[in-house]
Amino acid sequence: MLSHLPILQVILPLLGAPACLILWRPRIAWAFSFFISALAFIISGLLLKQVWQGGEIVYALGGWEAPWGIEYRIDLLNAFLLLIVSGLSTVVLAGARQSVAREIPAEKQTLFYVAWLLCLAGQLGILATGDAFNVFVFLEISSLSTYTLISLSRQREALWAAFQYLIVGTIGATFVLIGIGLMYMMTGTLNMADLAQRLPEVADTRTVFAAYAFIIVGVCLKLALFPLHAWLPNAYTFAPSVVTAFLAATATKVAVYLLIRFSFTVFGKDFSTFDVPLHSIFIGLGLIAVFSASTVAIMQRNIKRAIAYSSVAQIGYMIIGLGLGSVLGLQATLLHLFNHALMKGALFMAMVAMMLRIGGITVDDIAGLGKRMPVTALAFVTGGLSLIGVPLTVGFVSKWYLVSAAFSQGMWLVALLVVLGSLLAVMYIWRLVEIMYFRESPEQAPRGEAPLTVLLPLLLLVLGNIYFGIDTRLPVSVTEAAASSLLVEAYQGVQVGGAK
Amino acid sequence: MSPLEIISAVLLAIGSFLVLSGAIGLLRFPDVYSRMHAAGITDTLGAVAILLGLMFLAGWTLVLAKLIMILLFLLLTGPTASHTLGKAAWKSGLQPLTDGREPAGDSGKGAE
Amino acid sequence: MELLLDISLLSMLVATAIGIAVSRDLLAAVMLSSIYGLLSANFFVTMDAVDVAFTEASVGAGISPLLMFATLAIVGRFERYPHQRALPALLLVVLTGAMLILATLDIPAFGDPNAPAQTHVAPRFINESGTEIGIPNMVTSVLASYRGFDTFGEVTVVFAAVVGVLALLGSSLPAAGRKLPDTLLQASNHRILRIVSKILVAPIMLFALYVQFHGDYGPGGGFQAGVIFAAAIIIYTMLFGLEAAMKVINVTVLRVLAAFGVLLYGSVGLVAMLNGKNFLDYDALAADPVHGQHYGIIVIELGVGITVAAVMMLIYFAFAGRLIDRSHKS
Amino acid sequence: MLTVTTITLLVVMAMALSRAFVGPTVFDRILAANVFGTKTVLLIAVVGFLFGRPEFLDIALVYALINFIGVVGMLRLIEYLEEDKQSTEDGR
Amino acid sequence: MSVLFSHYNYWVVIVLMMIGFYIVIAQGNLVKKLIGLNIFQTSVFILYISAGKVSGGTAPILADGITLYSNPLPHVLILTAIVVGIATTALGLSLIIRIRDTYGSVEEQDVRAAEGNRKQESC
Repeated sequence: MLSHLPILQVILPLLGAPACLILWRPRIAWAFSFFISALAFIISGLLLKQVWQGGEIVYALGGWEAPWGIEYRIDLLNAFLLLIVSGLSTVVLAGARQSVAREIPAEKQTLFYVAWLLCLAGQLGILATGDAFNVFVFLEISSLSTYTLISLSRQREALWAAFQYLIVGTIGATFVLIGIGLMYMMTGTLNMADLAQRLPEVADTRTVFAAYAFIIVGVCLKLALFPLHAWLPNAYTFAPSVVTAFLAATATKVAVYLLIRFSFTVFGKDFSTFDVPLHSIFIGLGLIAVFSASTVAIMQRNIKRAIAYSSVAQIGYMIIGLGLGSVLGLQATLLHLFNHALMKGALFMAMVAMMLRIGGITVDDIAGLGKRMPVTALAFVTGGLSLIGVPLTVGFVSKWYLVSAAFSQGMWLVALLVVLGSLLAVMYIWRLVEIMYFRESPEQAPRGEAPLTVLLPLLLLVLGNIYFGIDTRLPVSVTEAAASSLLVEAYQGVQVGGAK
Repeated sequence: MSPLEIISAVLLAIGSFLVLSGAIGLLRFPDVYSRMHAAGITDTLGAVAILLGLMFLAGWTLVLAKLIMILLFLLLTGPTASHTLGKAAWKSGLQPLTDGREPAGDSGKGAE
Repeated sequence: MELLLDISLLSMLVATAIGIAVSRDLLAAVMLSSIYGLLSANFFVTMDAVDVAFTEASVGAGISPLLMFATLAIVGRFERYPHQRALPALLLVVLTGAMLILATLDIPAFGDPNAPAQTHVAPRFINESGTEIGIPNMVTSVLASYRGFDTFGEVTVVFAAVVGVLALLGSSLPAAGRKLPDTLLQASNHRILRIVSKILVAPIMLFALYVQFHGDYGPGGGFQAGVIFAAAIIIYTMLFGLEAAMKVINVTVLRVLAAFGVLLYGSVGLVAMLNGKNFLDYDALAADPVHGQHYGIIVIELGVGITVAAVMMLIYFAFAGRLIDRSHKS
Repeated sequence: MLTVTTITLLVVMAMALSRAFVGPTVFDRILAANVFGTKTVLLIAVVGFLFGRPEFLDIALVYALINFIGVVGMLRLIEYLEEDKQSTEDGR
Repeated sequence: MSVLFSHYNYWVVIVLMMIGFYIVIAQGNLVKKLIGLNIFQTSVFILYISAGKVSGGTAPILADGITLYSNPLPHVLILTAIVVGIATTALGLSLIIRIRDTYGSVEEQDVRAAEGNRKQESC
């Protein structure tokens, strides 16, 4: 059975979803989907171990070898991301039951868990596959279920947010489809590894350039990279709390993964950094994203929206790391994927707890929260500190790598701006801290902590923020190996390119 | 040219002519009811002629059976659709054009 | 002749698209979009893509306009405002289009048999599928076996859609036994239409079964069969009311069937796995690989058909239920 | 003769299309769509013979079916809208 | 001139695509947006199918006496994509119905205006 791990990872939630619909009782559906998600998490842990010890795993679906069939190809990069996505899904799902019971009508709760499993399956499928068209199919599975998850919220704005996301997401997916089609016309294949081999022959055609542009723009729409981010704040603000926690922790990671996969594996580093001036575009957009989104975040009254804008800013950091194009830069991006999942998971999970007790999430609602819900408030602050990048938290680790990557390439200006951007994060986090600890609670404000089932996952995430901020061995070694394995082949390519 | 092919060619020609004349009626006639009249009748007969023409080309195969199925289906649904359409137009208060006056239905109630 | 067909179909497509863009009557726009679907299906036939034409006709000209009509009945028929931000939009569109046209300059000529798309992966499907899978329709071979996992994903997408529609409109789906005030939907004054449709329902279902099981030899397959089967029920619903349709087949059953189809597909893969082969490797299903492939394809196509038919009916029921709710309110 | 028929059908399709554009009433459009649909059925049948692979007539059958369902759907929508309008007018 | 003849097909398809794209971004009615999205996607399908055509070939269904077939792979991909398209349309339409229920309109302008009012109230 061990040889089937790559596919089990994806089909467990994929088959779990219809099974869940047949089970129908919400409580059973919750337990069932938590069980499935936890299984997927365990499998991804085993997979990472397998890949770490034995190298890349290839699994031919239907027994047809690539490029004729579809294959799953697990290397360190996607094994690492599989672990992040399934892990965060499991932790958030663990604390989801009460929040869902409160925020979603009873007759729709089962559908909620079904959509959650589909979304999880879609994301895992995107990560695991080695076939470009299969990416499109699973992208749509995860997107459709994401629209559903967002629209299940009781807030009426969620409908509009979901529709906006649907339009943008479909345009993005169609752009990706156009890109894949153009690549297919030039190479005759859909398999990523095969594409990587055959694309260099035609790399100097306008078609391949356009294919790359369409795929990047399509993925960036999904990623909400500045200036294509307009849908994200609404979607995150109005979605049910646990959905926001899940999406913020995983969806952007998957999109960044696609960006990395297409840029470095399929098109190759040579193409994406030499033929296309990608680094300067990415670094520029990333910096603008950091500054503009952080500034907007400072002014928000709804703290969920503030943290959603902060997500746009954090995506900026990841893109800067990509744009640097060095092993260290890529490693910084990968580390930040992991760390950002932890800190956003913690922040939004804290908001789940707040919503459960207070029922609102604006600045007025959380006044004096430090006294009313001390544990949740402390967790929120820890997540915030991590977001700023205070030492001994995970946020510090990835910022450190990012700054040193910029320095090592002599881009001191970029490094300086990254540090300055963190100061903006200090401003919006400090503002919330001030309100929570130094402002008086409103009269008759509800007090008391959220139930233990919500607090435990939250504390787990917070501890993760601190633990991996101190003991950095696991993420650092995995990301280092993943980044260099992605770029070392490309480096050999550089030598070939330099020789001609 | 075998006799079968000649028959089929004649039938196809008749069908083409009918279909074309129906279309001209559809374009040139003044109001919905007359257009329906032009299109409805020629449509069915033209389709029958063309499909019959194709049947002579098909010979005794599965294709012939399918052609007959299509023919039956069109014969059943074409007039039904026309009938329902006319009825719906009438019910909506659209008046047929009579003795040269402007059709009441043109951009009238039916278009709203 | 092919050139003439090609050019005239393409120019009609462009005309239709422009017609849709300028029309402010949404009913006309939807009608034109159904014509657009028919036209593109025709184009697919001239491009030899018979299976795609089949699907596009039943989706682009069939189900999707029907759903849009139902939506229009609820949200109203006319656009209220002229185009907004027309100029920037035009600029963006022209830019994207120009980029695409530039991109096409380097692709192999249309119809070129030596293009990479025709010479790299595809020849195996064309030359070997007859012996490896043993059925004449290559599209079905590739769809169900070589790229069977994509199709599994496709069924899941359909399933995801119904989960979404139920989550959004499900509350209007009456539980069994609730009395429905759907006189409006019954069309009792269309006697001829009702009789003819009633005659047609059974043959249409029969045809759906034919499409389901003939997919190995000609155009067709599970998805198309599911849509046609659902179409028969939908036409019945349109003329005899939702209540009558639900007496035939109720919502809970449909929901279970929608899930069952996906599970059926997946279980074929799991059985292959238990027999020691990879997921969805149908060779494992029988002693002789070609037989195994054949069994596998039949079962998964059945799974697709069941899910698609159930999903399409559920979606239409949800829309029709919303229509009744609304007329009841007003 | 098949060629001539094909061309005729294309011309007729174009004419029906222009009627669908012009209207003016919605019934004109439905009529045009219906005519367009039946012509598509015929075109597929004829083209199949023209290109020498007539065994794909299943598609033509589907077109005929879809066309009928489409017309019925449109009509039901119109009637629904009319009645809706009337009932709101009565309400006033 | 030869480029014209060998590529006009793709160009027309791109024009179609762009009309659809224009409808999606420029028109405010939500149903119209979805129609535009449909056109956009359908045109991409046409692009794919055009890429699979082999001149002189026929439909990829094995038959005696025929040796040249068009490429079946794009057909398979597009079958999947069509299904994805209708799934998206169905979901989008149900969202529109709900939006109409809550906002009383399906025009982007009205919905945005309603949103703006609410935001001001809450400030």
